[in-house]
Amino acid sequence: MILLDLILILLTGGLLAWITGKWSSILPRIISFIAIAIDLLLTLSIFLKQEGFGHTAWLINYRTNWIPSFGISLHLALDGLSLLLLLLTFFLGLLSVLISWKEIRERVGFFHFNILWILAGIAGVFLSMDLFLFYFFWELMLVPMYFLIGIWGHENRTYASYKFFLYTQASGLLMFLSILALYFIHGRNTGIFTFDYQELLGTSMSAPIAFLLMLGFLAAFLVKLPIVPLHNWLPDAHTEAPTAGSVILAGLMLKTGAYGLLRFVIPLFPEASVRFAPAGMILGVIGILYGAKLAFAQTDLKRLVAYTSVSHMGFVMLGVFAFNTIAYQGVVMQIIAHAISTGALFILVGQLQERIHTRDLNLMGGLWKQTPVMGAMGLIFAMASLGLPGLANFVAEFLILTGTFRANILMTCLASIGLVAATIYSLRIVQKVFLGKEATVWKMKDLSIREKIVCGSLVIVVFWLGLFPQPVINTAKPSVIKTLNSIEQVSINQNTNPIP
Amino acid sequence: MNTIFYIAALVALVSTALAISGRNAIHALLFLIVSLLSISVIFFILGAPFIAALEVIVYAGAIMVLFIFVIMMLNVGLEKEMENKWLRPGMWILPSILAFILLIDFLSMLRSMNYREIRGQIILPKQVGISLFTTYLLGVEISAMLLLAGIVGAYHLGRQKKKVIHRFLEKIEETHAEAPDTNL
Amino acid sequence: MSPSDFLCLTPVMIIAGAPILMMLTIAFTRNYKVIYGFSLTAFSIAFLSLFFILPAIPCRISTLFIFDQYSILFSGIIILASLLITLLSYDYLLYQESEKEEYFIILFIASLGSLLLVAASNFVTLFLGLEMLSISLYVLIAYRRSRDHSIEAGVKYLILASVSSAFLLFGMGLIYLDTGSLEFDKIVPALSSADHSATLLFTGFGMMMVGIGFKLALVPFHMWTPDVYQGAPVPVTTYIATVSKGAVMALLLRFFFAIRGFQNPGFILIITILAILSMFVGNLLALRQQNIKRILAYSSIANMGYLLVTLLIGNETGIHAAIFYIVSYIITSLGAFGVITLLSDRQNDADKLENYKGLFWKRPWVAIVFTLSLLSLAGIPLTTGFIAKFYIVFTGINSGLWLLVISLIINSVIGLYYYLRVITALFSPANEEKLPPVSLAGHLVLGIVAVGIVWLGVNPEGFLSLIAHFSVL
Amino acid sequence: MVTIPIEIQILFAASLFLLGLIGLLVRRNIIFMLMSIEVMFNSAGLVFIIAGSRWGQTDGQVMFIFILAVAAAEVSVGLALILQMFHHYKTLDADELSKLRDSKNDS
Repeated sequence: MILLDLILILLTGGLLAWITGKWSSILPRIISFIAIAIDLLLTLSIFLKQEGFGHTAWLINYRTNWIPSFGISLHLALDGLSLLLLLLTFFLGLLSVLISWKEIRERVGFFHFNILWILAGIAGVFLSMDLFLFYFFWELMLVPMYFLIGIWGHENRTYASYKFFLYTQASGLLMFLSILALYFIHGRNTGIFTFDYQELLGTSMSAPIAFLLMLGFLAAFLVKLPIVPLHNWLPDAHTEAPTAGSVILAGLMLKTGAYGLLRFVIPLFPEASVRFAPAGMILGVIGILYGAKLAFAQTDLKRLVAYTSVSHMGFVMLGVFAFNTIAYQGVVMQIIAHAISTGALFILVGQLQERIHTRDLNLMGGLWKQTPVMGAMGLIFAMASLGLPGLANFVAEFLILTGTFRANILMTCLASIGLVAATIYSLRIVQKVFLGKEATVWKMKDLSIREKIVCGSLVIVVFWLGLFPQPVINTAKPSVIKTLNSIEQVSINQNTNPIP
Repeated sequence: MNTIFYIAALVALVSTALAISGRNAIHALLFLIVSLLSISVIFFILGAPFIAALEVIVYAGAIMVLFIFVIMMLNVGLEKEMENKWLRPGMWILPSILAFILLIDFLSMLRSMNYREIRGQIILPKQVGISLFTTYLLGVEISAMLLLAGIVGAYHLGRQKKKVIHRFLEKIEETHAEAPDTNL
Repeated sequence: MSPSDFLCLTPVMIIAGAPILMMLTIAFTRNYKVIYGFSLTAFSIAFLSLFFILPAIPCRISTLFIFDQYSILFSGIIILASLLITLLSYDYLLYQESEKEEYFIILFIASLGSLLLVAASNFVTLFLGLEMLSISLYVLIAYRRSRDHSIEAGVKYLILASVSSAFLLFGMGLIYLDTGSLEFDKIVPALSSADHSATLLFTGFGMMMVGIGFKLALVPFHMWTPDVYQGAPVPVTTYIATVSKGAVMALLLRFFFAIRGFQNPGFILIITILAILSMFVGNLLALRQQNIKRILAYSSIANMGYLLVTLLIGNETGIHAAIFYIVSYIITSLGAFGVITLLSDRQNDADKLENYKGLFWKRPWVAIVFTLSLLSLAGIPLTTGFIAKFYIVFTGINSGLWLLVISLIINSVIGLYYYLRVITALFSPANEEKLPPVSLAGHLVLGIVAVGIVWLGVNPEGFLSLIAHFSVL
Repeated sequence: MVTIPIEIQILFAASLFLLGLIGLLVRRNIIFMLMSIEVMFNSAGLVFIIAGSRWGQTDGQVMFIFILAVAAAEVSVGLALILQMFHHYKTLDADELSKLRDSKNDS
C-alpha cells in the first residue's frame, strides 16, 4: 500500500497546489515541498531498513485488480533498482521545487501541479509491474511535461514542446503495440491473458517475433534515453524548458529509458537482446562520440549541457548490452551520477540565466571574480561531468568500461575516447564562463542561501557517491543479478557462450 | 404487354434525360411528369396497380405541382442565362463517364444473375392495404411523425422574416415609390 | 400488438408524444421557458422509462423493431446525450430570432428517429428512422436562417444527404431483390438459396455503404462534414457529432453483424478501404485548419474511421469495443462542442482558434474540460479516449487486423499534432477579449462530461461489465 | 402475362438512377438538383416494385409507399430551404454557396 501512497501523495499534492495557487503563490510551493519531502522520507526509511525485508524477489509488492476484463492489475513492486531510482526522483524533485522558488513567478499553482504529476508519473514508471500500468504512467508524465515546456519555457517553447511530445508519443505507441502483442502471445500460449510483468517473463515465442517486439520496446526507451538517431527532440526540449523542467528531463525522464532497458527489454527478450547487443553497443559508442562532438560545438550553454547528456547516456547503452555484473553496476551508478551532475549543471545554467538573461557562451567570461561560490560549484560539477576520480561519474564510467572491456575491447577503446572529449567540453564550460576575459561586464550577485543549499546538497551527493558508492552497489545488486540471470539462462539454453 | 413495357421504358428514359438537361425549369418539370407517368405504366405492367395510381396522384400530382408552385413563385422558370456555361457539352463528359462506369458495373452485376423471367404476379391494393395496416402499421405511424417534422420544418424555414419585395415588382417600385409591397 | 409490445414502446412513445404536446402548448401560448422545461422533463421521463421496460425485453414488434438490451443501451445513450444538448441549447437560442420553440420539437423528432434506428431490424424502419433523423437535421442545421452560413450548410446537407438516401434505398432494393426479405435476420438464410447472386448482394451492400458512409462522414463521402459542422448552430453540430453518428453506427453494427458481413471478403474490403481512407484523409486535412469546428469535423471523420475497425473484428468483443468507443466519443464530443457552445456569443460562434487564446487563464474550468476532451480525442491516458482506442487496438490485434491497427496507431500520432495546437492556444498568454458568461446548466454539462471522461479513463471496469451485459445482439 | 427478363427491368431502374445522378452532378441549379434526386428516389422505388413482383410479396409496394411519404417530406423541407436561399443569395446557383471555408485556406 505504501507504494500506492507514494504516488497518491504526489497526485493529491499536485491538485492541492493547483487549487491553492489561486489565492497565494507561496502555498503551492510549500505544499509541493512537503509532499515530495514526505515521499523522500518514506523512501529513505525503506532504504535504511531494506535488510529487514528479506530476500524475496521484491522488497515490497502490492497488487490489486484494476480492469480485470483485460487482465490489467494495479501491480506495484519495489526492488533495489526501483528504490534507488525513487530516491533519486524525490531528491531531484525536491531540488526542482527549491530552484523554481524564485524563477517561477506566474501561474505558480499550475506549475507545481505539473511538477508533482510528472514526478508521480516517473515514480509510477519505476514501480509498475504491470505492463499496461507501466504504459499508463509512461504516458502520464508526458502531458504535464508538455505543459511545463510549453508554458514556462523560453523563446522557442512551442516548437520544442511539440517535438518532445510527438517523438515520445510515437515511440511510446510502438512499445504499446509490442506490449499488446506480447499479451496475446502469452495468452495464446498459456490461456492466461494478463499484463503482469512476472507472468509475461519467459514467454516463449519465435526468434523473429521476439526481435520485432523488442524493437517496439527499444523504440520507446531509446527515444527517451536518447540514442543518436532518435535524439533530435532532446536538445530543443532541454534548452527551452524552465530550469526545473530541464533538471527533471535530464535527471529523471531520461532515466526511465535506461530503467526500461534493464527492467523490460532484457528480461523479457533475453535472446533477442543478445542478438541485438553488437548493434546496441555500436549505437552506444556513436552516442558517446557524437554527443560529445556536438556538445563541443554549441555556444548555447544549456544546449551544450543537453548534448553532454546524449554522450553520457551512450555509456548506459554500452553498459546495458555488455551483459555482466560490473557493467550493470556501472549503469546504475551512471544513471544516478549523471542525474546528479547534469542536474546540477542545469541548475547552474538556470541561476546564471536568472542573473544575466543569456545563455550565450560568447557573452560570458570571467564571472569568477563576481561569483566565486558559483564558480567553485561550476568547477566541481564540470569535473564530475568529465569523470574526475573521487566524484560520482568516475565510479560509474570506470565500472562500465571495465565491464565492457570483457565483452568487447574495440568498443571499450572507442568509448574511452569519449572520456577525453568529455574533458574538453567540460573544461570549455569552466573556461568560457568563469575564467577568461570578461566579454561583457555583468553585475550579478553570488548564490543566495537557498541556492547554496541546493548546490551544496548536490556537491555532497557527488562526493559521497564518488567516495563511498558501496551502499548503492549493494542495493542494486539483487536486481542486477536478477536481470543477468535471464541472459545467462539464454547462454545455457543455447549451449554456446556469447559472453566471455 | 411486353411491347408496352419497352415503349414506356423508352419514353421514361428519354423524358428523364430531357428533364435533367432542359434549360427551362417548367419544361423540364413537364418532361419529368411525362417520365413519372410512363413509370406508372410500368408499375401497372409489373403488377402493382395501386402503386401506379399513387405514382400519378402523389408524385406527378402533388410533388411536381409543389415544384411548379415554387418555380412560379420565384419566377425563375424563364431564366435561361443562368446555366448556359454549365450546359456546354464539355461539362457533361466527366459525369457521364462516371455514370457509364457505374452502368458497366450494373451490367456486370446483371450478367451474374440467373436468367429468369418474372412471373408477373399481380398484387392487388387490398393485399397491400392489409399488409400496410398489419405488419407495417408502426411504419405508418412513423411516417406520420416524419411528415410532422417536414411540416414543422417547412413552416419554420419557409416563413419570411421581413417583407421581401418580389423581384418582378422591384422594378415597378423603383419607378413608382408608392407601389404597395407584395409578400411572397 | 400485445400489451407487452406497448410496454416496450413506452420510451419511444414518450419521445413521440412530447413534440405533439409541445405543439399544442405552442398553440395556446408561446413560452420558451415552458417548452424548455417540458423538453427536459420529457427526456428525463423517457430515460427513466428505460429502466421500467427492462423486464419486458427482448421483444420484437412485428418484423419492424427489436427492443433488446443492445437497443436499450443505445436508447439510453441517445436520450442522455439529447438531454445534455437540450441543456446546452437553452442559452444558445435565448437571443435568437422569434421562433425558438420549434427547435425543441424538431430535436425530439430527430431523437425519435435515432431511437428507431437503434431498434431497427428491418429495411423499412432503417429507412424511416434514418430519414426522420435527416429531415429533422436539415431543419436544425438551417435553423438560424438569418445567418448566411446556416442556409448554405442546410442546403448542402439537404442535397448530399438526399443523394445518400437514394443510394441507400437503391442498395436496399438490390438486396431485397436478391434475398426476398426486408428483414435483417432473413438475409443470411436466403444467401444459401439458389436464387442468390453474390454480385447483386455486393453491389447492394456497396450502395448501402455509400448512403451510410455519407451519414457517418466516411471518406470519400465526407465533403459535407466540415461545411455543415461550421455552418450549423453549435448545439446542432454537437447533435450531429454525437447522437446522429452514434445511432447510425449502432445501426451499422447491428446490420453488419446480422448479415455476417465480417465473413464476406467483399464487404471486408469495402470496410477496410473506407476505414483507412477516413483515418488518413481526416487527420491530414485537419492539420491545416484554423477553425475549431472544422478541426473537430475532420477529427470526427478520422474517429469514424477508427470505429469501422470494430466491424471487422467479427465477434462479441468487437461490439463491446465499438460501444465503448461510441460512448467515449459521444462524451468527449459533448465536452468539446459544449465548450464551443458556451463560449459562443449572440453574434458569432466561437469557432476560431484565436477565440481560445489564453482561455486557461481566463476560464480555467472551461479550459480544463476542453483540454480533457482534446486529450481524450487524442487518446492520452487518464481519459476515456485512451481506453477506447486501447480497446479497439486490443481487439484488433486479437483478430489479426494488423494493417488497420497500424494505421490507427500512425493516425493517433498525426492527430496528436492538431489537438496539441488547440491545447497550446488554450495555454498561451491571454488576450483582452471578453467572454460571455457561462450559465449554471452549462457548468452542469461540463461537470458531467469531465467526470465521465476521467471516470471512464481511470476506472472503466464497471462500464465494461455493463456493456458486456447489454451488448447481446 | 408479361415476360420481361428481370435483368432488363433492373437495367431500366439503374439507367434512371444514373440519369438522376448525372443530372445531379452536372446541374448547378438547385431546383434541377432536387428534381434529379426525385428521379433517383423514384428509380429506387422501382427496384422495390420489381423485387416485390419477383418474390410475389407486398413488402416492395409497402416500401414504395413509405418512400413516397419520405420524398414528399423531403421536397417540402427542401423547397422551403430553396426559398430561403433565394431570398438570401438572389440566385439558385449551387456554386454560390461557397462561403463556408477555412479562413486560411481561402482560394
